[in-house]
Order: sequence, then structure tokens, then C-alpha cells
Amino acid sequence: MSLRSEIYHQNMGYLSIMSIDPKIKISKRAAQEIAPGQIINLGIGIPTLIPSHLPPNMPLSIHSENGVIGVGGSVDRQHADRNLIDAGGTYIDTIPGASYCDSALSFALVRGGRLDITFLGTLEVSEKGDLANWIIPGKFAPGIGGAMELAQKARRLIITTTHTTKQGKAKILKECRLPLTASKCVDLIITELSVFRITPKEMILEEIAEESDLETVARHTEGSFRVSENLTTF
Amino acid sequence: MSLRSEIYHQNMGYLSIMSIDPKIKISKRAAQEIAPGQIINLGIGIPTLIPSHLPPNMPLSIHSENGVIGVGGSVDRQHADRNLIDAGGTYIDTIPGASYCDSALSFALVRGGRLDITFLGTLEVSEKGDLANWIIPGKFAPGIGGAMELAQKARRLIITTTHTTKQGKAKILKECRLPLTASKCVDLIITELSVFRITPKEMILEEIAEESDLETVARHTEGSFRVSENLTTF
Amino acid sequence: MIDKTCSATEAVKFLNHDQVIMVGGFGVPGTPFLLIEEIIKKDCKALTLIKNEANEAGLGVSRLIENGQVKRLITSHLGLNSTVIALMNEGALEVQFFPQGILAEKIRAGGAGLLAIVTDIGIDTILRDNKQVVRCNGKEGLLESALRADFALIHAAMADRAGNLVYAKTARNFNPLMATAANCVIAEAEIIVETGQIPADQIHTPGAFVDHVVEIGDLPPEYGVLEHHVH
Amino acid sequence: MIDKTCSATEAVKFLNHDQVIMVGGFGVPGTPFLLIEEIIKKDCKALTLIKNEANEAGLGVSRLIENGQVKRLITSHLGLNSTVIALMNEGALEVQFFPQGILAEKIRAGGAGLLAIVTDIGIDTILRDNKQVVRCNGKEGLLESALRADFALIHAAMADRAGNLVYAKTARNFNPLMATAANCVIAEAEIIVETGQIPADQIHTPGAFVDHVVEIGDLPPEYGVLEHHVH
Repeated sequence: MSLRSEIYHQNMGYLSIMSIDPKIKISKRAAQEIAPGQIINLGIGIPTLIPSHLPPNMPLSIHSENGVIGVGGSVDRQHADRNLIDAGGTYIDTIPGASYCDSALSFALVRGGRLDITFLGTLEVSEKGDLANWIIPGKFAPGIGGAMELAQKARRLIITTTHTTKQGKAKILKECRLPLTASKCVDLIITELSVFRITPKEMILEEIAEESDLETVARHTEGSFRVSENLTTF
Repeated sequence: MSLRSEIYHQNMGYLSIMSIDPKIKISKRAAQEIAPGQIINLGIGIPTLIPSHLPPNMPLSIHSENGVIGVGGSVDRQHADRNLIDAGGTYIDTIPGASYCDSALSFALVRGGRLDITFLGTLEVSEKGDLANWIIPGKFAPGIGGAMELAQKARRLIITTTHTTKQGKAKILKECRLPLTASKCVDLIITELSVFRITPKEMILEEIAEESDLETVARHTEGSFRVSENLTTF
Repeated sequence: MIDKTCSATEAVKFLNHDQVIMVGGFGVPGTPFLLIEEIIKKDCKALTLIKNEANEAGLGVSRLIENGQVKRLITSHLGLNSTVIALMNEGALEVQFFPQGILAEKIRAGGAGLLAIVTDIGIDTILRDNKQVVRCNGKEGLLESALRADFALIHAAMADRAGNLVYAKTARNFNPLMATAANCVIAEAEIIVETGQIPADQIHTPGAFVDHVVEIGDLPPEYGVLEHHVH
Repeated sequence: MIDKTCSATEAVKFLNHDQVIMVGGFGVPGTPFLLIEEIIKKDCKALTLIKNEANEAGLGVSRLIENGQVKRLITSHLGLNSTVIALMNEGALEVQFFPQGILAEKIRAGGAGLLAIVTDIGIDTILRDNKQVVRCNGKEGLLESALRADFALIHAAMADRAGNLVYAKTARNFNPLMATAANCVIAEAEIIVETGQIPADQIHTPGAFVDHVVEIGDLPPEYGVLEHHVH
């Protein structure tokens, strides 16, 4: 154990806790991946926290697959519009220049290559970039939704996830055990401990949390990785 | 030759001419096939004359495949709108309730089964209802346009045509010699001489022009037909 | 002038047992609650339902399913409806899942008179199992056949008497696709205006695709904001 | 705020020899004459052109073809352009014809990231020759692969700075389809408004699909009524 002592939070699944909330740590780091003018899609959970870390007035289009391009943010009861939700069911508002479209055109944007980044959480991810986040046979099978298309067809797929399961088991594996959402689709994995980049050849540890260390990362990562010669902290 | 003497008009292709213009005769008869509220598509030539024979204010939607549902009629220079033409390039106006759509939705209407009748001219038509009207190999090959979809997918396909070619050759054949537009697609053939109905079993002469007679029809029709027990004149 | 307006009861007159019904909506927005209620009243059984999701327990198509009227559900995601997931797990409801955009494309293909689409979505997953693989320009794709229905139930913000429809915001979703893909298309509308009053370039679904238009009248509460989704 | 407006010259900066270019329009309405003129100026050669028709002699894409810049034309009908038909018959231009709505679907499929569509249009005709036949639920269909382009040239009635587009009347035609199906989408617009000024439900093509917006300025005469088509 390192001096930066690791505390396993039961029912949280977060490792290496400092004073900062791991969800904040992950979403803050993820926000740095977005370039001005991009079109992004945010899965449920941690990804929804990303916009709060962006510079104000940064030009950006948030796509929600139920047919809105230009999501603003969630709104309170007073501003909730019965005709305006995101794909998670949250009442939202829109930015100037937002548009609505049907479900076919909404996914044409995704599959046609216009979506710059998808941010998703996951159950498992492999060192090859395979993703498994839609089904646990016999236990959890709510359907596919937009996950396969968002994972397989975004120009970049960034996984924002706790480094392990709530039970402390590795999520970053050699091979996914669960049925895949899509194969070789993940470009970057951001956890509270590390940032891994996945190339066609290998998984590379690019950054390590300043609250963590290499040993901790290694212990909680089943997939093989190479440590970048330019390893930095975040 | 019957008393109603047949005159072959060089360069016209019309037979059995009385004082009435054969195009008027054909289009007038064709107009009777339209029921109120239907959606129809009119090919170039004789079909464009059909609306003038309809009762005024008959509810009807004329579809033009370039993306308008609810064509009114052609307009003069003063009323021509640079953004409003039909598929033949004619400047048109629209009826109240008309709508515009893209080329995909325009043909979805056709292929999806919402088009009640297509009226088309033709080069050849067979007793089985095969249609050939888009190409004469080596001579006339301007492309397919909307013809195949309009012929193959309208609920009813009605051919409005001169009974023979300009050279006096039969157009209603046993088998088409030219490459097909679509097979077994024709429901009704209306010429200046006759009205043929085509069933899966046979071609039936349902009506004969009052200016003509059975012998004349038979002489200018290559395809086999049965004379209806309820043969009437028009 | 064509007038397609009628009562909800008249509109669903020929809807019957064992039919295939598409229902628009993604969550509350765009779900035709009034028309769904009419089918509950009719108590048609053994229906095949095509809808993005199953609404939430006690709401919309979930009520149809809970009422035992649905044999088979073709859908994308049931994450917000544990009641329907339970019925699926018990074997009381047959469920077929498709990726959301592929479900949209299959419906659209039905409306466009295509036989099928070919997509590489899910090609490396269990979705490939039992599906026909088609090679296209050297790439492998899955053949996804077109979907059509006997009836499509559509919710529009506005309609004219000729059936031209306009949708509001995210209530559009599957509605314009389904409005092309059924033998009988019924649209409920919040407002019905005289034909010609909707600017032609702003019409989302041409009336040519729509058979019946039903005015909703005063909006029942289920069309409103779902309090538990307000954050 | 995103501002995608630029000059026509800047917009086509990376357009080059041997590329595939889709051009919107059905006749004059919706044809982006200004952008076409810019490609004539650039004199890029050996282009593959995808357009419903070839306009008429001396007009629009016909000028590109007459100028010897086009190697291959993928189209639906050339009935109004005997000049281009003559070039085709001489072997100076390779032409590939598709049924009009199938051409639209192939382009749409490219935009929607599908590999292909399967259709029974033309199944009993010479179109079947050399095409892959796919069996689907017991029926035979032709596999029609998706079409994409390096550039799409679009004409819109109105755009905002973010690239949201609105089309007018029959000038819509292939434009919204092509606007989804190219790696670089350039829209010329008759009017450019500030972002946010077009009501969101009235946008035909979301700006997310559009890379560059070019203001036309005073409309040149080729956008006007073609006198010989007035009856």
C-alpha cells in the first residue's frame, strides 16, 4: 500500500479517495477531451456531469438520441417543458441554434460519422477496446437502446467509469466476459485512478491520478497495459 | 372497314378519328377512374390532361415525385414561382393542404403503398400487364426517373396511350419486346379505341370507343383479349 | 375538401385482436395516450406492439401490457419500466430488442416500401446470432427486414383536417417514421386547424400518409411533466 | 457561437480532382449554381458526380460536364439534357442510372451509415443484371449499396450561422439527403440569419450535418424561372 492510502468504499466502487468526489475527478478530466465546436453525446451517470466542467460559452453541440441537437442542461420544475426531455427522460432546455429531428435522422448523425465523441459508462472494457455495457445475461437485460450505435460509430468513444465494480473487481479486463456492446470501439478510458489510451496495438497508461500510484492502478487493472514514456498525473 | 371509317393519321399515331381529339377522348375516360380523396401521379403527355376532366372541387391529391403532394395546375409566367415545379419541369401552383417533402419521402409514398393511381403513357404494354416505357436500346435511353417505382408500386397503374405507334404498329402486345419497366403491373389500358382491364388470368376488353368497332380494335391489338360479356361503349 | 377528423372510437373501429400496432413516442413526449386508452377500452388481445420503450409502469403502452393485451413487444429499451421487464422475465411477454436507431430504420424501411436494410451495427455481438449476414462491397452486414404494422398510433402537436401533421420538440421521435409504415395511420392532435393553415414547408408528415385525425381536447394529466423526472 | 459562414472559394478549398461530389436540386429548384460555378473556376477534373439529373444544357452541372470535368455521372434521368445524353452515347461520359427514389434511398443510406438497402424495384427488369440478389422473408430483392461523397453541394433558402438549413417548396428534393451523406457538406443559402432565429421545429437539416455556409448574395439569373418551361 502506498502512502496515498487506498480506501475501498463499500457500495461506491470508488478507489483511492481523497477529499475530491471521484465522479467529479473523472468528469473533470473527461471534459478536457472536448474541442470547441464538437458534437458529443453523453450517456447516463458520470457523463452527464461533464458539461459543468467546460469553460462557459464554449461552442459545443450536445446530441441526445431522442432527437435533439443542442441540449443546454437540465431544468427545474418551473422550466420543465412536457415536450422537451433528453434520452434519459430528464427535462432539459436547449442552446440557441438547437434543432429537433426524428429518431432516424438522430441516429443517422451517429452512424453517419458526425458525432465527434460519445462518453459512456460501462460494466466491462477490454484492453483491446471491446465494450460490454448493455446486458448481464439472466440478471440485467433492459435492452440495447442507443448504446451499440453510440459505441460503434462515434468518431471517439471515451469510457468514463469507476476503476472497479462496487465489489472491487476489475472492470478493465483482458477480455470482456459479458456480451459485447461493440468490439474495438473504445479510444480512451478515464477512471478516478488513471487514463488509458487504446490503440490498435495496445493499451497505454497515459495518466495517473495524483491521488494514486502505479501499483494501485496495476492491482486493480486486469488488462495488460504499457506505461507511457510521457506518463503524467491528473 | 366499318362505316365509322378509320383514318390513319401520319405522325399522330391516332386511329379512328372523329371530330374529337383522341387525347381528349383518352384523358376524359381516364378521369372517370379517379375516386374522391385519392392520391394520384400523372406521367408526362396525355396524363397531364386528366385533371381538366374532373368535376370542380373534387377532393384529390396530385403527387409529383420531385416532392409535392397537392399539385394544383400549371401556371402562367406571372404566377410562376422559381421554387415550384412538377417533375416534368412545369411551373405549377398548389391546392390548400399541399405539402412538400424530400425525394426519399416522396418515393416512400409511392413504394409504401399510399399512391392510389399512377397514370402513364407507354411504348409497349403486354396482355399480361408488363410495361415497357423507359428505354429503346441504342436509340432512346434517357434514364429511369421515377417510372419503375410509379409503375411497380402504385395501387393501380392505368396506361393512357394511343392504340398504336405513330407508324401504326400495335403497342398492346403478347410480350413486350423492349426492356421492361415493370412486369405484371398494369391494371387498365385506355386508348382512343378501347379500354382493356388486365387480370392475373387474362386481358379483357371492357369498353370500346363509340367511334370504333371490335374489328378495328382487334386488328390493331397484338395481345390476346377476351371481350367482356358486359362490353360497353365510351 | 378532405376531412379526416373523427372520434377516437371511430378511428380504431377496425383495430382487432392479433394485429400489429406501432405507437409513437419516446417517454412521455409523443406518446398518443388518448389512442392507447381507446385500445384498452376495446380490450383487443394478442397484439404485437412496436414502440421505442414501454413508457413507465402504469402509463401509456405499459397499461396495455399490464392489461394482458400484448403478446409481443418489439422495442429498443425498457430501462425505465421494471414492471414490463418482470413480465418479460416471467415469460408472460415476448420481447424483441433492436438497437434504437436500427429499430427506427426498420420502421422507416417499412414505410419506404423497402424489403430490408443492411447494417454493421451489432455485427460483432450476440445480435449477429440467427441473423442473415450479407456481404456488401467486401464488408459484412446484418440484414434487418422492414417493419410494418396494421395500425400506427401517432401523437402530433398540430394537424389540419387533411391530416398534415406538425410535431413539437422531442415529441417528434418515432412519430413521423411510424406515420409512413402502417396500413391505417391514426394521428391524435392537440390542435386541429383548417386545411391550408399550416405553412406547407413546415409540415412534418404530409396528410397523404394519414388516415384519421382525432382531436385530443383538454390534455389529460398523463401528457404533463413527470414529476419524478424533474431534477 | 459556432460560425460556419465563409466564401465559396474557401468552402471548396479542399475539393480536388478525382473526388466524388453530390449536388442537390431537381431541375432549377435546389440546384446550387453558385457552388457549381466555383468548381468550374477551380477546374477540378475526373470528378464523379451524383445528381438527380444533369440540369439542362448550358446550366448547372451540365456546364461542369460540358467543361470536361466529369468522368462519371450517377443519376436518375437525363430527359431534358440531350447534350449530356450525346456525351454519354459518344462514350465521353460514363453514366450510371438508378430509379429516382432508389437513388434517393442510396444517398440517404450513405448518410445514415447503413451498408445498403434491399429493394424489389426493378427486380423483373434489366436492372437485375449484375446486381446481388438477397432473399428476405421469402422475397427476392436487389442489394443497393449506400452512396457517400467527398463533398455535398447544397442549396438552401435560409441558413443560420451554425449551419441549420431550411429549404423552399420543391427546392428541397435531394438536398436534405445529400446534406447527410458527404464528408464535407457545403450549403449555399439565399439568406443567412443569426443562430437561433430559425424556429427549431422548422429546421429541415440540422447544422450538425453542415460544414460550411456560403451566402449567395444577389441571386444570379440562373436561379430564376426558366422561360421555356412556362406553359
